[in-house]
Amino acid sequence: MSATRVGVITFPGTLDDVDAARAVRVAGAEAVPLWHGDADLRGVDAVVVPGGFSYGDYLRAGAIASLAPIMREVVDGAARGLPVLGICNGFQILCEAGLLPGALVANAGLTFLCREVVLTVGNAETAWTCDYATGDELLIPLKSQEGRYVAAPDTLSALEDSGRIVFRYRDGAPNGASNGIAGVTNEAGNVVGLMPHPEHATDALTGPSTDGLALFRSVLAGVPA
Amino acid sequence: MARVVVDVMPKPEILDVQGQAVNRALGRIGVSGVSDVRQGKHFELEVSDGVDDETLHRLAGSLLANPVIEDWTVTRL
Amino acid sequence: MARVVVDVMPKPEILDVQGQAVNRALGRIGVSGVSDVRQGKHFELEVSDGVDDETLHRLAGSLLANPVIEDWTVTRL
Amino acid sequence: MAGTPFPATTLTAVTELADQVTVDSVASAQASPDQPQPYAALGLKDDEYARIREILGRRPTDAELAMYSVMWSEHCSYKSSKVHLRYFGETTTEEMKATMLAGIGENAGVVSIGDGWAVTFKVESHNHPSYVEPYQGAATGVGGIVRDIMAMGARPIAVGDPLRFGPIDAPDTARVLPGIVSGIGGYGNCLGLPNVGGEVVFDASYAGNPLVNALCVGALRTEDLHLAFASGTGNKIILFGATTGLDGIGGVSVLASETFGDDEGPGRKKLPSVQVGDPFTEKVLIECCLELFHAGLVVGIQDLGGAGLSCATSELASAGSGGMHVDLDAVPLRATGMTAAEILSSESQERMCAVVTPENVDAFMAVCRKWDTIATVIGEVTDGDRLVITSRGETVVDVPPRTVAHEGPVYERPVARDDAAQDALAADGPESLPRPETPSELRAEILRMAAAPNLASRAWVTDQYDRFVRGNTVAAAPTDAGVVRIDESTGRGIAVATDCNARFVALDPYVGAQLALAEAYRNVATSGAVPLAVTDCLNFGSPEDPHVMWQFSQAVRGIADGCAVLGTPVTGGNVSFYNQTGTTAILPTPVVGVLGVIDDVTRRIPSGFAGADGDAVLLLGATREELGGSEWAHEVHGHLGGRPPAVDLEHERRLGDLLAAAGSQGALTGSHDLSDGGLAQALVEAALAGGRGASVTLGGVAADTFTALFSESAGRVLVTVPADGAEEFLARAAAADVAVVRLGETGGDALRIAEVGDLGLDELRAAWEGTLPARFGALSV
Ligand SMILES: Nc1ncnc2c1ncn2[C@@H]1O[C@H](COP(=O)(O)OP(=O)(O)O)[C@@H](O)[C@H]1O
Ligand SMILES: [Mg+2]
Repeated sequence: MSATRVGVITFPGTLDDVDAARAVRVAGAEAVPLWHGDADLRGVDAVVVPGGFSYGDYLRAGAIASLAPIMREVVDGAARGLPVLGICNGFQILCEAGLLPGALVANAGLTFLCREVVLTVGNAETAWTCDYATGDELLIPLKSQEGRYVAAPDTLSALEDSGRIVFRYRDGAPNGASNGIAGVTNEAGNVVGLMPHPEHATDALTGPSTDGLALFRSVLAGVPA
Repeated sequence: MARVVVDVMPKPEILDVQGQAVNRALGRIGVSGVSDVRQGKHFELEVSDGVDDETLHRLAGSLLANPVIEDWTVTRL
Repeated sequence: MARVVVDVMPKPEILDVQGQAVNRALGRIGVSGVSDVRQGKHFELEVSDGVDDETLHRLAGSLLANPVIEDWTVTRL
Repeated sequence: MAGTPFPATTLTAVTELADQVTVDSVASAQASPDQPQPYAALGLKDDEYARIREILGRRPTDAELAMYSVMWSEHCSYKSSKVHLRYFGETTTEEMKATMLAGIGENAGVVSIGDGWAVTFKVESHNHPSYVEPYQGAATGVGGIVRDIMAMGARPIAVGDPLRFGPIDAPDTARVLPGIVSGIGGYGNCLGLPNVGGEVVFDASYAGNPLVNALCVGALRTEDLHLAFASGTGNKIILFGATTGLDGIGGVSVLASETFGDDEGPGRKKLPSVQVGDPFTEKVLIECCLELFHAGLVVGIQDLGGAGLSCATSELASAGSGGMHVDLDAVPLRATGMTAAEILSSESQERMCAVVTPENVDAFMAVCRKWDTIATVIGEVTDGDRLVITSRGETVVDVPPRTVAHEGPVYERPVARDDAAQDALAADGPESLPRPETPSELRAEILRMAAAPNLASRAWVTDQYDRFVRGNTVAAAPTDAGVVRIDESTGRGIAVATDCNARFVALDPYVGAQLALAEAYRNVATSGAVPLAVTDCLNFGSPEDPHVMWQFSQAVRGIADGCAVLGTPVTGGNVSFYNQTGTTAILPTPVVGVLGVIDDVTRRIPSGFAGADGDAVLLLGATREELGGSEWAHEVHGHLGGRPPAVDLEHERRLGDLLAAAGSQGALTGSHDLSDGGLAQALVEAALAGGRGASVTLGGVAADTFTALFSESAGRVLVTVPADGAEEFLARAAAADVAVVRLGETGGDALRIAEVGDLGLDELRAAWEGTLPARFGALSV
């Protein structure tokens, strides 16, 4: 039986691709590098859009990356049910690409903020959270400049009503995110985006905990090996 | 060749934290009489004459602004 | 009450990294005929009538723009 | 279309640019030997200008004048410091050189750390630009040091930032500090480099002259080491990265306005000398360079930093065996009408220059295309020994490159101790300062010190820096040293720390510089690593002041002599002079960085009371009554005088050996070194870091409780060991000839000091964490 293949996209300016790939491997899958300029998903079973500053985050975080050739494939794949995880800049890219509702704007404190935060799992049914239970708490790093989740009021209530808020900051959103939202999912539950970094919480030596690992394990369950 | 300006502003319902920071700083530099500051982006484009308004609007709405959170205006000079 | 607009742009000799990034992205959305994009900031202010031009200039030069690397224009609407 | 009519032009402040270009060629220089030249405005002295004429046998062209003036500047030529810096080389023994693959004179020093790995590191100043434009100045400071590290063939793996500011409540500090911090974060975060440590120090002497020193560490396989030289006739010179613009050419714009002969005219006299950074381009450049190195496509490489192409071309040519021809018409520009002098002097950021064999040019270009990096062949290595530069078909530079890059002026500046001032400072000791005596006074003093600007939590700063990126950061602020894993398969890694208590240096520059070295060394040892090499950033006032030169020469000697005792070579560094407000110099600030190696980062010693409740708390090293230059004297009494603490580097070495050996065996559960604020502050920080209190008695530490708490004797470290290992460790310390006192044990939610009373962790945390946010605003909502 061959391992599940999880693609990790690199854009110019992507930073956390090495960590995302490491997390994928630690979870027991094969990490497949994907290049922004290739319109080719190389047959992967799932995709991680990692963090960083794609294209310097110039114009708007994630805006330019969302137009890359690989993203057209990701959008098509997501429509077919391909599990897609966006972390930090990846979350911003998925919002800009229209795969997830809302947008991420400048932190309320207006500075870059690097902190360990506690998240609560609000939906353990998505492709990326089925290894958690609702109400689980994760200690993981948040590090972003434009991490404040915002959406139109009716979008927010729709998200609340349909249980699509996957992660919330337990102790209040340090960046001022609406409704304390740290991560959301699409209607089908295969696309998830979150601002904090589960890939930096997979080894207690270099991160605050190993609480992030279950995201990468979750996706193994949903994918036929 | 024509010069086109696109101004992009946060939608009223999105909290404009940058504008608010400027508002708070007004007192510090001793300026009074300014009751509100909102901050957005200003783009100056050089476009060839064949580019029509529709193209400019598409450019503004799909690249320069994010319609989920921003409004924009396009002005030919 | 008057409305004032302040537009802030990187000085011509200062690298406009944002504008350049936008320039390069234009092809991605299939827009041609745009030869240059420069990006700056756009501020909309509500000011009471007593605020004179000099105050606006001081406000722009000390808070809204960084005179070392940016130029600005102040426009009363 | 909706929208407001664009400027009905009211008030404008737009810079106009000139578009005339004149070419001052070698031929025209020969034809007009007597044309007056603005060499003085470019910072050249009469005799320096005369020497240039003598070297060339004619007057220099504008472009040559621009090159010589910038390359012979203090910043590039080290003309005032050279004679002193030689001492570093003279005192480096063969034994110290054993692990050194590249040393002083290269872009950055390189040391071998075993298993085929090497590490390169360097600290550099960007003080003046950061005062003018804090964000961009600091950002480009990070960018510059990172390119130095890349130029050695290494992958940059971490950054750090020793910073100095005026008083925390000075109005300008509120302008400068937030801008500098966000500039460092903005650039480093975007590059994906974890920030693993630094310093934030407030002192009135930096009010008009903050210090922004930036440190970068890089890792490489020893076979990937690249040095900057251009050899091999016919090899191509490729400029790659960002385009070249008018940024940072402030000084040279004198030439344009002189040539146009019109001060009020459209010349470029008023151009700001600031550079604007584009970290995204630099991030891409890093990946591009690494791919080029690994593909073996690079013969020589040089970053473009201060002095831009002037520096890169002359240094590459000077270090190589042949000559070089460069055609400026090939340089991709982002401004119109740039003169040859301007192109050569531009300090546009994010550029590198490579020497590539002709058959590899296509492959080189393909890698650059992959990374969307602009790359252009601008010249080639030639026979002979001249650097020839052409522009618009004319030869504008024709010089022996060594005379530009390596044979600049050397000054023997007068060196004189200002005896009156220095003796008065020494005579004004801290002995008569009123001291807290009662338990409640002592308790209040501990809290006050915990909240002092120089001792309070730096989280307001470090929370703006990414420390997780790349997943190899094992320890970052707040820890004594940053610890970074280099090899995932073996766990091999490095530790790095920078330090300098400039008050000690002011009291005695020789001893003070050694104390800085000792502290950085100890911080590295406290993390469990073995200190290996040293870099420094020597920030001083004007070299034209004999007393400053005395401070400088003493500091250099102190560091060099200290390194000889510790066995750690100085592998590189940076000198920054003219740090002064008016005629008042900053405190002499030789920041010392120490790098150590740790075979297995899982064996690092965690910071603070990180073990379990009930661990024994031990103080290593002796405590004497040493309060001269202490943080207590400064914070409570605004006092600076007396003698700095004694320094004993043999003891530091024994202490370091003890920590490394015990650490590698897992005998220690936590550690923290003692420095500013003494034992009191170390206890507070250790407790807060571990989220665990302790019960201690200070009886065995010093003659009185106050001295035990606030003295800043060097050579001390707080460690914790499991209770059942305490006796063994005490014996081990004794055998290592390191004094040790058992203070008590960890546990509880308060720091219980028998002679003082209880300090709850909550109360301590509020004091320690409150100071910076109260002044600079909360980072989060
Ligand atoms: N400007 C800065 N950037 C990054 N880290 C910093 C900065 N200033 C202080 N730190 C970190 O905060 C911690 C405490 O600093 P400091 O008290 O100077 O340490 P020490 O006395 O052990 O050298 C250290 O981890 C240090 O590296
Ligand atoms: Mg320390």
